Amino acid sequence: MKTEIVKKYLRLDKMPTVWCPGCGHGIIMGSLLRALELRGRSKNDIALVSGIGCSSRTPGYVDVHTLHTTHGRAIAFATGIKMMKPDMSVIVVMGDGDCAAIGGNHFIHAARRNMDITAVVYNNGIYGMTGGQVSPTTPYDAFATTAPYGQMEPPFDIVELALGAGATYVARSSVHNVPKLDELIVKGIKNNGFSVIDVITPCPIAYGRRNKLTADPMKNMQWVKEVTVPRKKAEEMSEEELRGKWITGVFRDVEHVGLVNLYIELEEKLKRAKENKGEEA
Amino acid sequence: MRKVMIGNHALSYGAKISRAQVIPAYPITPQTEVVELLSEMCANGEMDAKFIKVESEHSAMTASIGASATGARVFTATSAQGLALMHEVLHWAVGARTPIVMGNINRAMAPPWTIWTEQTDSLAQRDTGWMQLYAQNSQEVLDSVIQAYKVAEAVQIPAMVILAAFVLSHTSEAVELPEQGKVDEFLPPYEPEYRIDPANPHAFGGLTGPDGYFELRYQIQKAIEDALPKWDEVGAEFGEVFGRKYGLIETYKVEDAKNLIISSATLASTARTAVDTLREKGEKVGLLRIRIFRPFPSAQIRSILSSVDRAVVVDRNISFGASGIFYQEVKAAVYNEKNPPPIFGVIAGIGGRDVTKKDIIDIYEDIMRMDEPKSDIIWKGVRL
Amino acid sequence: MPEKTEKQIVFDKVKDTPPLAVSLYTMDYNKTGSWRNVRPVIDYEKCTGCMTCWKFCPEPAIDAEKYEEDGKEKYKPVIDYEYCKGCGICWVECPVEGAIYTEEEGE
Amino acid sequence: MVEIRLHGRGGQGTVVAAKILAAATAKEGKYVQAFPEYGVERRGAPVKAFIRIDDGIIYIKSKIYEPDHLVILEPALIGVIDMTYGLKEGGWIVVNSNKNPEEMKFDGNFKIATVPATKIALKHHLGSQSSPIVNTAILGGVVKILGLCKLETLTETVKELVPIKEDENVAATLEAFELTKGGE
Repeated sequence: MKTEIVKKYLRLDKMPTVWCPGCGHGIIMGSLLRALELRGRSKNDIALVSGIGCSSRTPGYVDVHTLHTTHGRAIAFATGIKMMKPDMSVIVVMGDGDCAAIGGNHFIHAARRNMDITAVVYNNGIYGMTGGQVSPTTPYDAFATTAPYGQMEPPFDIVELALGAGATYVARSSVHNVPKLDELIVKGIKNNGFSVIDVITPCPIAYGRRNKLTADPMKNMQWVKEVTVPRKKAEEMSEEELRGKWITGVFRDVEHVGLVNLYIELEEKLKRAKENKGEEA
Repeated sequence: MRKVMIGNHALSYGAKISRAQVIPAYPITPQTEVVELLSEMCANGEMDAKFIKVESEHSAMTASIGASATGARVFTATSAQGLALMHEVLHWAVGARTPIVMGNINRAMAPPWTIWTEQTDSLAQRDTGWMQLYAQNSQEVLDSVIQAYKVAEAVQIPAMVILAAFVLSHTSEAVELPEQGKVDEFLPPYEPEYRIDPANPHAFGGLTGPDGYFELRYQIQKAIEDALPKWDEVGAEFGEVFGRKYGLIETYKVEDAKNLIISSATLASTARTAVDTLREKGEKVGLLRIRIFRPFPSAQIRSILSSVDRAVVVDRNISFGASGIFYQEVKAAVYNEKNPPPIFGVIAGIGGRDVTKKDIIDIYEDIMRMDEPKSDIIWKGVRL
Repeated sequence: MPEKTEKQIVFDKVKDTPPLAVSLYTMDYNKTGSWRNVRPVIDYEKCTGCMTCWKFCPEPAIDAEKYEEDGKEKYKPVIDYEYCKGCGICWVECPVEGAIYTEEEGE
Repeated sequence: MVEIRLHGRGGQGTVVAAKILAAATAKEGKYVQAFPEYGVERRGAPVKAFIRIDDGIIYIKSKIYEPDHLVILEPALIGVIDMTYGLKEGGWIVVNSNKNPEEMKFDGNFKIATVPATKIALKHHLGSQSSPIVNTAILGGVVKILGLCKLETLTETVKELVPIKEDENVAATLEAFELTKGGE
């Protein structure tokens, strides 16, 4: 099953990817492809939309309908697609800056409206493409080119943000726990409302090198393991122990019809009402 | 003190030496080195300034306006998509008369995605009221930031110092760092007449009906026109103090020129070497480099064009549906002259395609063979 | 920055218009008293000086006037009829029956 | 005007090499331009850098198509990608290699010089085993073969511009200057 997925879903002529050695993005893309295979839908029924940054190079490599849009606006583009193609699976891949900085407004509104699209956030806590600037999820005290003496701003918790704004499926995993990641993405795509999967992934070159992890992929992967804590275990840990950690697992999984499908239901209801009136008249 | 640096860092040092006090910025290729160096200098105390990591370019300009409205000297920098995202508040900065100086790295607009140079991103902002300066090398970039603050703060209109992506932004050249003491004399602290001041509270930007709006906008146009002689004055004064003279335009071998090459920024710089070669072949050709695009130096362009037989404008931009933008403005400047020379419009180097000395020579020889301009666009380098 | 003035300034020519939209005068001249049909009147016999009306008045068109009474500083509400819009919040919120009553405009 | 093109791999310090050489020659009063191949650099991917050195202001602002000399920081690229395109007849090719110049084969009439830059870099712990930083070493060879500036100016500039391990980098430059073959 392994190699067939690669051949079926990857645009092999676009290989190799642009991602640096040891970057976690390729792992997330692999997980996404397996999720698509498990969902079993035709490639023509899938749209993959991205913004700008290393994460957003993903659609270039995947053989479905793909859109590489402007920085932070992937969700807005995806909303347009979903509205006109309601039965397509519309998946958005974004970086942490893409999703929570320049695109933050679109993110929280998509959650509030329960827009039926799936958002996979490649969360490496840095702007990698442009060389390592601070992003909204850069850990407190971490170093970046625009925080040469340590980041003084506390980071966003993408999960809390999504929960607060009303997303109906919210989960987090990491590239260190790939089986779990596969499962979460599948459930996210299946959810009929706004799904958010926050994925902790390392950036050895821009983040690792500046934060005592060196560019060594193994040290960076080890760091991912250390900063992610499953929900059950987190419940027994003190606030102090949880500082700087990302809690993984499913945080919300409720069934609400997504906005687009609500529109469709309304349309059908009105059509039926008109027809009935037509018969009576 | 002479230091080899990339164009981006010339911008950062320009802001530092001009004692910028607030720097709200968002990273975008190819501008990142500008803000990284500034963030470093703010953090290590080399600059007595606040670096604000904002969440997008729209916030970068909005925060700049807020800071400038309190009377602080503000610097920011961006490029292409980022500059476009600022558009709404670029207008606001002019209406609020906040003399912000911004570095813009010329980069072509998407889609398709590109990081290479083209002037359409900044030229597309030509109606917002921002003054626009196109630099041809890194020394001019640094020097222009200082001059831009002096002019901007005199007329209370913001200004962009614009340089080409990679051709300047990432190219290292030797740059003379002006001496801080002399710069402090040349560029005194910013003291605006109107500012947000708790001791003297006022409401800014209020609703203004048709009875008052026209007079306010008229004053903006007046202020930008007043900047025309100011750029030459400040450029000349800069020459006296620092030994490098600047002005609205720069001419090269035009005294006896029969034909003129008109261009801007790094294209004009390369064109200068083409003029030398053409002169060796006996061609009576000169170069007019337009340094300040807004306010547009129409009068000086008219006087130079009055004595030539024909001119070719080389644009690294395009106003879709019309033509090159410098071409439009040059043609418009001479339209009402008694017998303006024929003006040819060439578009080259779009999306960062390289424009060599030989390309400029070919352009010149092509237009010399034509008896008159037959179209508004002569394409150079596109594979038809 | 020219000094603020009480009266309304009319910007006639460009030369006396500030370079940017900035408020140089007060809106005090804009007397909103003419907006009301019914006006509140305070019966100082009943008014206990609790200043509830003063707190609630949205304009604010009720001033807190200080006065001395057997050595103690006290306040009483005074309605500024030039600006009171007659919205009624003061007489509805007043805790003392009849301390604020209403009159038709023009009586 | 002298035009040089450098070939290397992302992360080897190819772009920094051009910048150091520019800064060194500028220190001796020259006018310079140093720029990378304008593209998306990635660690490990082939990278090019360029440098122009002249006595007056350099007005040309376009790429270099016919360099006078070539510097190859990554010998593994030889035969993998064509690197001699546009190189002027009789130009020097300074290669990071343990071999002797005669053993190097390039089709075209070029002068070859070799510098064991990787060996020197690893000896002085510059970069890591998997990606050694060879730029300051190879510059020692470049200055020996092409002149361009005094060795002291180069080492002085190396000391100023390298982010870390100033002394090791200077030592690498000096050692490379000695071990360069081909200038006889």
